[in-house]
Amino acid sequence: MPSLLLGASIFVLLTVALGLFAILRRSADVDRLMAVQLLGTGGVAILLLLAVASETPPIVDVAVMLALFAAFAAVAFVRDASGASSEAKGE
Amino acid sequence: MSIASVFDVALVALILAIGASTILVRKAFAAVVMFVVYGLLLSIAWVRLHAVDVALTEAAIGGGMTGLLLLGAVARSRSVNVGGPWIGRPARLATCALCALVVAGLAIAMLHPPEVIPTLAPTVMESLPQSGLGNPVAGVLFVFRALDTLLEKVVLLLALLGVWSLAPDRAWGGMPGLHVYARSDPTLIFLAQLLPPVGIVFGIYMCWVGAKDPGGAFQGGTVLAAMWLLVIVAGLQKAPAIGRLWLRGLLVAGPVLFLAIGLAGWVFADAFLAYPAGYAKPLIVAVEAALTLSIAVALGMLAAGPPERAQQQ
Amino acid sequence: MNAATLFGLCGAALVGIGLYGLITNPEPLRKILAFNLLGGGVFLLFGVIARRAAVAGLGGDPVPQAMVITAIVVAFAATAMAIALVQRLGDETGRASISSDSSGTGDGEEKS
Amino acid sequence: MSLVMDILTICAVSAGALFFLAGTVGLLRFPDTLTRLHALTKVDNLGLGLIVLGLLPQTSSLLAVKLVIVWLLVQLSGAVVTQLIAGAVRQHGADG
Repeated sequence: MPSLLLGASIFVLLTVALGLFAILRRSADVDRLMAVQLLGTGGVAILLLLAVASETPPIVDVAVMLALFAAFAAVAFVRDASGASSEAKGE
Repeated sequence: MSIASVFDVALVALILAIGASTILVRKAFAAVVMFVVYGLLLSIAWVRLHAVDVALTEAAIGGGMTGLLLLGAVARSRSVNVGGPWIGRPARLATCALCALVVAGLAIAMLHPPEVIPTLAPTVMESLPQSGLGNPVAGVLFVFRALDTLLEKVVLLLALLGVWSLAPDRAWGGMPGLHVYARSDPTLIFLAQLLPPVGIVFGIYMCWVGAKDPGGAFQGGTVLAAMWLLVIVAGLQKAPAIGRLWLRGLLVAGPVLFLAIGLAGWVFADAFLAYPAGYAKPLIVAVEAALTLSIAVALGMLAAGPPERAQQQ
Repeated sequence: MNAATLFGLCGAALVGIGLYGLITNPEPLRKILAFNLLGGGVFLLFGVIARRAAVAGLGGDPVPQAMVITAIVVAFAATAMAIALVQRLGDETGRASISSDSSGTGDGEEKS
Repeated sequence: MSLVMDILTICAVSAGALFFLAGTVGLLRFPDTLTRLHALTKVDNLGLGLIVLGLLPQTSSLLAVKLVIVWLLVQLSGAVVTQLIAGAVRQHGADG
C-alpha cells in the first residue's frame, strides 16, 4: 500500500507541475493567482499521501500549514492584482 | 530506481524550474507569485529530508509571510520609476560562468561527503531526556543552544526597530502602511472571520505540541501573525499604531521572560540559561508560550512595514 | 545516488540561480527576491548535511535543523529590513534603483 | 475486511488523482479565466476529497478526524479564494 500511495503522490505532483505550467505561461496577473491555489490544494494532497505512506502523522500538520498560508498568500495576491488597495490609489 | 526517488527527481525538477523562472520572468508581480510557489514546494522537499520542523517554518515564513512582504513592496514600487539598465551580454556570460563555478564547487562538496560524517545527533538524544522534551529540535533550540534562540529574538526586535526608524519623522508612532482592501468585500470578510479562529487554534496547538512533536514557538507565532494580518488586510481591524504600550509590552514580553529565566539559572542551576533539574519542561513551555506571542507580534509588525500615517487622537 | 545527494545538488543549483539573479537584475526588489532564493538553496544544503548525519530513531541531526529554523526567521527579518530600506530610498529619490549613474541619489544613498 | 478497505483506498485515491488530471486538462484547454477557475475548483473539492476519503481506512481514528478537518479547511478557504479571484476578474477583466 505505501508504494501505491507514493505512486499516487507522484501522479498528483506531475499534474500539479503541468497545471502550474499551464497557469504560468499566461500573462494575466489574475491567472497567476490560481497557481498558489492549485499548489495549495495539490501540496496538501501530496503531503497527506506522504504522511500516510510513510506513517509520519506530523506531516499532516505541514499540510494544514500549507493550506492556511496558501489561502493567506492568495488573499494578499488578490489585493494587489485587482489594484484595489487603498494606499496604492491614495498616493 | 525506487518509487520514492522518482518522486524526489520530479520534485527537484519542479523546484529548479520554478526557481529559474522566478529569476527570469519579467514582471515583478509574477516573480513574487513564483517565489511563494517556490516556498511551498521547498516545504515538501523538507518533508522528504525528514525535517518536519523546518518544513512547517518554510511553509509559513518562506511561503506566506515573505510573499506578503514582497507583494506590498511590488505594489508600491509600481508608482516609482523602477529599474536601471540590465548589464550587457558579455557581463551576463561572465556571471553565468561564475555561477556555474559556484554550483560546481558546491556540487562536488555534496557528491563527496566525508568518510566519517560529523553528527551531534547521538549527543542530543543522550541529553534530551534530562530536559523532559520529546522533540530533539525543540531541545536544541531551548536547551542546548538557548543563547542562540534568545539572541534571535533580539535580532527580530532589532530588525523591527530598524524598519520603524525608517519612518518619516511626521509618522513616528503612527500606523504601519500595510495595504488593505479599499472596498469591504463580503467574501473576504467571511474568510477573515472564518480562518482566524481555525488558525489561532492551530497556532496554539503548534506551540503546545512543539515540546513533543514537530512544531514550536516559531511556527505557532507565524500562524498567529498571519491570522492577525489577514484580519487587518480584510479591513475588519486597523493596524495598531506603533506607539501603543501594549504592543511594545507584547514585543518584549517573550525575550524578557526568557532572559529572566536565563539569569535565574545562574542562581538556581549554576549557569546562564541553565534550567534547574526537574523544572526544565514547565519553564521551557512557559518561555515558549510567551515567545509565541512576542514572535507573532514582531513578525506581524515586520510584515506590516514602517509607520506611514500619524496617529489620530 | 541517494535522495540526500539529489537534494544537495538541487540546493547547489538554487544557489547558482539565486546568485545569477542577484548579480544581473538591476531592480532592488528582484535582488532581494533572488537573495531569498539563494538562501533557500543554502538552507537545503544544511538540510542535506543534517539528513546524512541521521542516527537510529532520528530522521536527521537536529542541530543543523534547528539552525535552519533560526536562519529562516532571521532571513525574514532581514528581508523586511531590506524592503523598508528600498522603499525609503524610492520615496526619497523617486526611483527604486541602486545604480550608481543615477543623478540625485546622494540624499537617498546617505540614508541607506 | 482489510482487503475491502484496501480496495476502497485504491479506488478512491485513483479517482481523486484522476480529478487532479481533469483539473489540469481544464487549466490547459479552457479558453478564459473564469472557466479555468471552474476547473480548479473541481480539483479542490473532488480531487482532494476523494484522496482524503481513500486515506481514511489506512489511518488511526484520531488522524482520520484530522484528515477530514484538513479537507474541510481547504474546501472552505478554496471556495472563498476562488470567489475572490473571480471578483478580481469581474472588476478588471482578464485577457485570454
